[in-house]
Amino acid sequence: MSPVHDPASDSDTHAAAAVAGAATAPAQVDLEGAPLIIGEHTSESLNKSLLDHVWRKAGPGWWALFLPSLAGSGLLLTCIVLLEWRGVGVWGNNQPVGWAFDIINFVWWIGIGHAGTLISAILLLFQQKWRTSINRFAEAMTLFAVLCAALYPTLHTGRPWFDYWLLPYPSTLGVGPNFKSPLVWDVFAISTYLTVSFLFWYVGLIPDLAALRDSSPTRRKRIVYGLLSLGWRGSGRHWHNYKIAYLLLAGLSTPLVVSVHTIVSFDFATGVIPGWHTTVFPPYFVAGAVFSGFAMVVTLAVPARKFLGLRHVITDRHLENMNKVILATGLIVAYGYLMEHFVAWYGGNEYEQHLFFSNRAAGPFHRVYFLMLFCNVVIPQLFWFKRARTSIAWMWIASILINVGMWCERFIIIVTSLQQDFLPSSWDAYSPTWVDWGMYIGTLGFFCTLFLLFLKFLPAVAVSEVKELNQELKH
Amino acid sequence: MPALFPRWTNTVSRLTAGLLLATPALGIAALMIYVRSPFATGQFTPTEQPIEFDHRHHVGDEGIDCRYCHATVERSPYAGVPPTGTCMNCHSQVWNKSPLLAYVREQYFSDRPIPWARVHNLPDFVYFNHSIHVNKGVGCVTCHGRVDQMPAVQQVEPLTMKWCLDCHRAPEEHLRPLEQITSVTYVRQSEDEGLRLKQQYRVHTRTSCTTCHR
Amino acid sequence: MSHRAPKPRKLWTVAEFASAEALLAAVRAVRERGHQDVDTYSPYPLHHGSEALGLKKSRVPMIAGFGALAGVTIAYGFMYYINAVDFPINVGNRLPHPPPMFVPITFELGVLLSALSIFFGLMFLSRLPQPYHPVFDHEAFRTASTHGFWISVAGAPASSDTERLETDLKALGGTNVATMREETP
Amino acid sequence: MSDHRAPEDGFKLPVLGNQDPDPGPEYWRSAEERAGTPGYLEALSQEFPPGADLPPEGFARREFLALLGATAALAGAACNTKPAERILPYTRTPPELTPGNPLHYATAVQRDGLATGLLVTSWEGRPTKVEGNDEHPTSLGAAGPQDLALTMQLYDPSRARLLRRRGTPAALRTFLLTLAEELKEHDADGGARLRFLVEPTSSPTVLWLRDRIADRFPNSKVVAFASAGRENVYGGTALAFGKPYEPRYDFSRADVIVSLDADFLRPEGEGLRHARQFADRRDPEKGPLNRLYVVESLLSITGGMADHRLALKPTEIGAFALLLAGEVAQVTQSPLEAELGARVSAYFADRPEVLKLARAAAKDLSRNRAGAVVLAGRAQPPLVHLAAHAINAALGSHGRAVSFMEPATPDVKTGPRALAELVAEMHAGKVHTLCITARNPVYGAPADVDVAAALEKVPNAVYHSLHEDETAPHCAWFVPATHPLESWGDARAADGTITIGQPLVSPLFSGVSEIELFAAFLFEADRGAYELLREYWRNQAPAVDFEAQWERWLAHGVLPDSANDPQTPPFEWGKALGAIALLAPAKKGGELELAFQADVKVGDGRFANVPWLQELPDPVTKLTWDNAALVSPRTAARLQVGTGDVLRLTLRGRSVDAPAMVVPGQADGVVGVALGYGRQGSEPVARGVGFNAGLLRFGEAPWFASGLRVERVAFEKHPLATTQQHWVTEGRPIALDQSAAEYREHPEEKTESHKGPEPSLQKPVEYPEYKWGMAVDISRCTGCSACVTACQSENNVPVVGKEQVFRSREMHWLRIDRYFQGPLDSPSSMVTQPMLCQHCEAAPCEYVCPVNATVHSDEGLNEMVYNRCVGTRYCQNNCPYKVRRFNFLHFTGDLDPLERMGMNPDVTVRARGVMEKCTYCVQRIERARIQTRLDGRPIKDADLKTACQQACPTTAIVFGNLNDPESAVSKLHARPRRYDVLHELGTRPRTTYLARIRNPNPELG
Repeated sequence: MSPVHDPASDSDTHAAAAVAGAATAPAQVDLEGAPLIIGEHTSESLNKSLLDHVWRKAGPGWWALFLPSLAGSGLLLTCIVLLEWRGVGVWGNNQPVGWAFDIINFVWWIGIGHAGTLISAILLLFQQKWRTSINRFAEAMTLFAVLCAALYPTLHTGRPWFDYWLLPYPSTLGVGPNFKSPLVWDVFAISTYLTVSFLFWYVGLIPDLAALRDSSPTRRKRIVYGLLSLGWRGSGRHWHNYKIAYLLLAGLSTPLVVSVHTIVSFDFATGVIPGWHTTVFPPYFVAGAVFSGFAMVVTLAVPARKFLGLRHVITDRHLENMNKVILATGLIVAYGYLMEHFVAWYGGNEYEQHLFFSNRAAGPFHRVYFLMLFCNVVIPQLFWFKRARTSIAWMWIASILINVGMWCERFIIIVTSLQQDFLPSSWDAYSPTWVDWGMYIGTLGFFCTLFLLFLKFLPAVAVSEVKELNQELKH
Repeated sequence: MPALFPRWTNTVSRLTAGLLLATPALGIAALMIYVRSPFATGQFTPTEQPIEFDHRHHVGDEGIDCRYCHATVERSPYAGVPPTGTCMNCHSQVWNKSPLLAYVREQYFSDRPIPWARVHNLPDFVYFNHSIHVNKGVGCVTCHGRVDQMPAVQQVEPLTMKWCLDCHRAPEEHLRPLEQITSVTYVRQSEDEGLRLKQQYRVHTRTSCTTCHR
Repeated sequence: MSHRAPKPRKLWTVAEFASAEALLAAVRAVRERGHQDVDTYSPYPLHHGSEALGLKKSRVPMIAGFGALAGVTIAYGFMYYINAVDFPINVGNRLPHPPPMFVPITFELGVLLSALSIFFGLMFLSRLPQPYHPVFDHEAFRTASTHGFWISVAGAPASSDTERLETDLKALGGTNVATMREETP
Repeated sequence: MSDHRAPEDGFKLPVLGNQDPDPGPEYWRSAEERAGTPGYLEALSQEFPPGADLPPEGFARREFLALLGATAALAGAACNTKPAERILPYTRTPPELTPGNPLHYATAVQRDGLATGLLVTSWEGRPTKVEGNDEHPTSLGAAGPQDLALTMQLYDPSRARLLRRRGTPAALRTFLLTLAEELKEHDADGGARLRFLVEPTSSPTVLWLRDRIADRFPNSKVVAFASAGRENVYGGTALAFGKPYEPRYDFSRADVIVSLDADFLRPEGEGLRHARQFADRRDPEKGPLNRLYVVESLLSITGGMADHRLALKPTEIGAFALLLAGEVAQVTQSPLEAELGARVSAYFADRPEVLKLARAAAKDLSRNRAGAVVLAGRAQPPLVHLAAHAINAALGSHGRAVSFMEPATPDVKTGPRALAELVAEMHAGKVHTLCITARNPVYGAPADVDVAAALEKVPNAVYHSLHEDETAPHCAWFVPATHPLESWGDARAADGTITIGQPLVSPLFSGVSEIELFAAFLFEADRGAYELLREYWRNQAPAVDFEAQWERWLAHGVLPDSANDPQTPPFEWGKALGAIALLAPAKKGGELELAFQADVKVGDGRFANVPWLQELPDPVTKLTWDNAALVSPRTAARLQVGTGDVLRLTLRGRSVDAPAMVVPGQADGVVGVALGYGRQGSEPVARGVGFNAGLLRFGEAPWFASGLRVERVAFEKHPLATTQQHWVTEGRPIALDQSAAEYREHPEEKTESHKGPEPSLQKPVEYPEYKWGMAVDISRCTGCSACVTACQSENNVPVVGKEQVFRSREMHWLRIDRYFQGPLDSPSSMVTQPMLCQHCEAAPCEYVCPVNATVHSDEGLNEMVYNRCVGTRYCQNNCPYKVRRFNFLHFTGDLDPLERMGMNPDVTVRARGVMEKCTYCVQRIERARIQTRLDGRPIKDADLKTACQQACPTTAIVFGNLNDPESAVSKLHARPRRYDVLHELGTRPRTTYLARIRNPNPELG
């Protein structure tokens, strides 16, 4: 047997549980009440209900969302052109504050990117059956978020046309990158993360692409999906390697997720600046990433399941579980904040103390600071109550607030730390320009564009996995 | 009914996939080769000058020392392109009617410079100093090649940073006695000569960035 | 597994079954009758499917392992060469060769190459991309990826045993039974 | 590099060569005469000046092309593409010139008519860098910001290019001929209607010409005018001794100094010498410290150095002088009378601190009679100066720390009074021809002296200036002046020492020098300045070989023993006592007062068009690209205004709008304004920067006036671009200071915890050969900012403009941090700390750079490799000292070709998107290294100075090799006062500081 735990192998126990569950209420599993799949389904009906939106014409709702997103992407392009034409000066960055929106948004997007892999990989390894109907979704989100994230470090340099100097290649200069710099670590972390998430996502997609191929109404669509599915036949021999390959990718992604945001946190933790030079960063960045990632999944899943009619597979149970994760990671983040401040006070370092107690709490950006605390520490606490966990409206608002809060967190970490460091003479103000905002809104638009295209042309849930789950439940 | 795709699509699709993977790799490799090629370094392209000055004749036949024209090479960062006056030193006596030199005389008497074309062109952020190299036993030929065999002077060395570094890391390969500094034909006498001269001239080359970049 | 090197104009007999159980039963039966070149097709992996087909342990993990190993070695190799051997520069008084600082990239590249080798390993082992396959000739076979459970038995082009095979499959509960002839290469 | 003298083999001009009296046909001054039509001249005025579009001979060498191409190069374009680059050699190389090696020429520049000796670096005829001439008695090797900015002024593209008659271009010859005609008429009445309004000068040749003009036109008059001149100083000595003298203060002998509103450390003219001598007495390891009491209204850098400082309204300074005189009389036996003080002690009765300080200071003075110096500032009326002289005389420091000399310039009356008389004459139509060499009188004259209107009454006004400024349009003739760096001349230092000023480059535009202009009134203009100068000096010099002597004079930049001898004229007590008594204040002045000061950066406005100086942060306020109405925190509170609010200042019916700025340490009830801003001339840079404070200046109150009314202009804000927002150290150990007493007790008490090795995992790297390091003595540093400009000039540091400074993107590699101590509304003291790259051995910026663009050299330099930098700004974020500067935009992109000529060819011009910072002037290190290695000897202190070190008037900055136990820097590093900023971070900085030592009077505890 493969070293990795094979979900298929112990389906019996699940089947048993399913039977037990079936006795009381049909089509339920686990001790939890709420079902993972609502109603009686056959593979065929699932196939229809989950794939039909691909064949349907895009409705006004979709266009209403798509066109603004497209406009946003346009704005992004404009800002990028301006940036390359005039230089980094079009942003608000200045002498003490060398990094601002560029790196804030980078970290923010990367953080959002984390939920996808986490849901897919870790939950798969942990045999969390409830992952199946949301993982595809989350993976897509990851992919697009990481794309947006990757834009920033690439473009934030003064001379992006020389970015390739960060890569090790046989140069006629005889000088290579400095591998002691966390920025070089970033290059490898981000590119690896992007590639692996793509592979993971695509490998998962192949059987569904085959399904799309075979249920295409027209020949042209058949050909397109046929090529994309690489001629997948669902042969027993395919599945034989596929299962283990997928598991292994999951196994790889799990440490990868942790490593990526750890490395991102090193960008700051390896610095000497008060507020950056902190050992608590890696765990608390990872937690924060998952925190914001899950929030983003909720933000997207709630409307998506409505518009695509996926309520029967993305059930309240899924959402509630995600809210539980949000609560848990939220607590870790809160602990992170607490530790930072405690260490600053207990360590008795005057620079740290100034930063945390005078600058952040009472400095020029104290509003952002308290907004951050409110969104990231107060808001999630409501998820202690089942009512809050299960109320669609509430969780949607909360998830958005949390994303805002996490953005504020990065702002606070980067801007306030740089703004007032060691020598008071170099302290100065920071204010973003319209280009800063433009690029941020632009990436949001770009993200939505990609995501909407994904929803339109690809199965939003892992169909074959749901079928498998469905059949298991039916046993 | 026949399948959607005919059989040949298998081969084609696999080939395409393979190709897609290969392109970036090949592209990078090609680029690496290009930047080392004379196309990129500008080697071996004889440069046309406003007048047909022939180093073969002046250096080879007449055996004029490099320093006669490039006079400041020993005390300035720049070897110095000779003032037109230097040409006239001889050519007011010899060939003073030659049509080939008409332009030189014209410029000289109208007190206008001769716009020579630069052959060895380092990037502007590189500060190369001739005097120290020449005074520490790096011969002209080492970098400029056998100008006595060039009708029109051309760049023979790549002049890439790596090329500079190689010499700065092992100068002994290229040192010669000071009295032979401008010789185009000198061949080193013994194996250990380089090391000996390195001791004698107290050559200690540096690879710190600011040695050349300021 | 002879379908790896397709012999010219092989015959493929396919049949659809109502359920995974029925399919697996049929597979066992057909294999007992001495047919080696048997395969199943299903929208999702069948439990005990691999055992039923008698497949050997997958080689993907091994490939992944090699990929990871390669990644780790390459990563540490070039970092060590560039920073410590080729041009050791004094950077903020740090060591030219600081193992801890080389860990992140070593890890990342290990993961990257491993993941890539998994993917391409999978492609190679499953002979993908392969848009054409004889079984696709059968129109009804399209259900294989959506909800149908199919079996295929490939054999030498001798009409007599294909007919017998078809009747056997029908007897085992197979529907949409048909035999496809492979295209000429 | 190290040798500051041109080689001994002849000192011909770098470019002019031996200029023949009649400039040859290649000068377009005469070319223009050939085609004398205005249209043609207009066309000329449009095109680039020679040297911009087509380089003059011997100019377009690789460096120049390098500068032109540097942008492309840095963008990576020139890395492997071959531009069609041309090399233009000389036709005949000047003998003294080695292409590629710079030459240094000695010259001088006048300020208030007094000379400061300079050395100018020239690259193939392009002057690029100004330095002090260490043989010159005023400069002592240092130079002030305005001197250092001369090169940028020289290459100012907006300089006047054409001689104009009523606005239309005219030929020089036309002017000379017309003038000749006019002068014939003046011959009739002996020049009764001929007047000269001149810039005060000490130039012997100019004075010689002026005398000859006076002989020729006995009835003509010469009026000297300077809007911020030293009239009061001479007035004071005139009161004291019957005739004007040049007071000379020897601060190396001064033990106790009381400054009455005298900013004697200001980095210009004699201030350079004062600063050096003063600083030498602030060094506890070098002997007893002096003690400085400063009584002033606006906070000056001198006030920042004070051990005891008192902020009084400008009108009260005189009263304090009287008080002090009285106190001195009480403690010493002298002609001074004790009751003098009694008359004012009542006035100060409610301010015990004033009385206390006066008494303590008096005691202190009387304890050190020989070394007692009381001096008054140029803004104070002659009476205050008289009081100061009286006290010095009473204490007997005359002839010791204080002496007197013949004024080097006869133009001692430069104030509004003389000007007003002239203007009256002009109004009355008594002036037909007026020759103006004074700097911009229309702008500089007091508001009640309307020069502009008067000029309309003058049919034949000739204005001679560098720019077509406010005065130009009102004059019949405008004659473009040559820049000091492009014209022959001579001048005398305050002590009379003579310097021959030699040009560094032939006039870029059709300039006429002052000498040539005056010569025109003698029909000798065509002889040229060089000829006239040599004629004058040939007559002066003893018969012996003149040429050799001349060469020596030029080489050294000074005429040996040409200084006047110090004298001690008898103090006329009789008149003095009565006069001083007049200083007693009539009534209690409760109302607001307005105090003017000549700006430290742009002076009286003559430097307003120099971007370097506009962007130079004011030493005290750190304000750039503006002047402001400075108010003390308490006054601001009373007026309910904050920094940036717009105030309407009204004085005697005239009003000006000015942005308020709250400045600690300023006297309450005083609004301080800097002159020299709000220019309306044709200078594009100066135009519209700040407001014209001169509009509130009146003839009889040129420096301060009471009765000011201030109201706030509602809803109006004016953003002020300051380079330092936060003015206190938050109690952090950054700029350490300590009293002399404490220091004597435990020298290392303050500093011991801020030096020495810090535990580290990394083994420190060894630096066997050279180990460069710097020591900055903040006990000497006055914050004068000369180093900032020097650095800017040496390292091609770009100017970014007000908006970018406001966004905090200024590019100065070297900034001067200024911290106040004590409560902000009445700070106890001010500390200035030059902050530049610390070249940390364990630099936090280095290990975070992903591309190895900032790394360590084998000599411990923190190298910044521009061409490798991709611009992640990570290094800047991680620099604890925040001394790295990023090119956020293409700051060097839109440089005029003319401005490019001022660039230092040894330093890369940085393009957009790269980081830069202090390099310890590595280009100088490398030059020195190569030179010394050619000579086969090690680099010593004498071979190498950084630009900031060279400029520093107080020698507060010392650079050198830490491996050499003999080097000055390693000795300083061993001093007990030495400490590292942010030592606890373990960065091991190579730039270390010496704590400031204060010497407070124990009686004032």
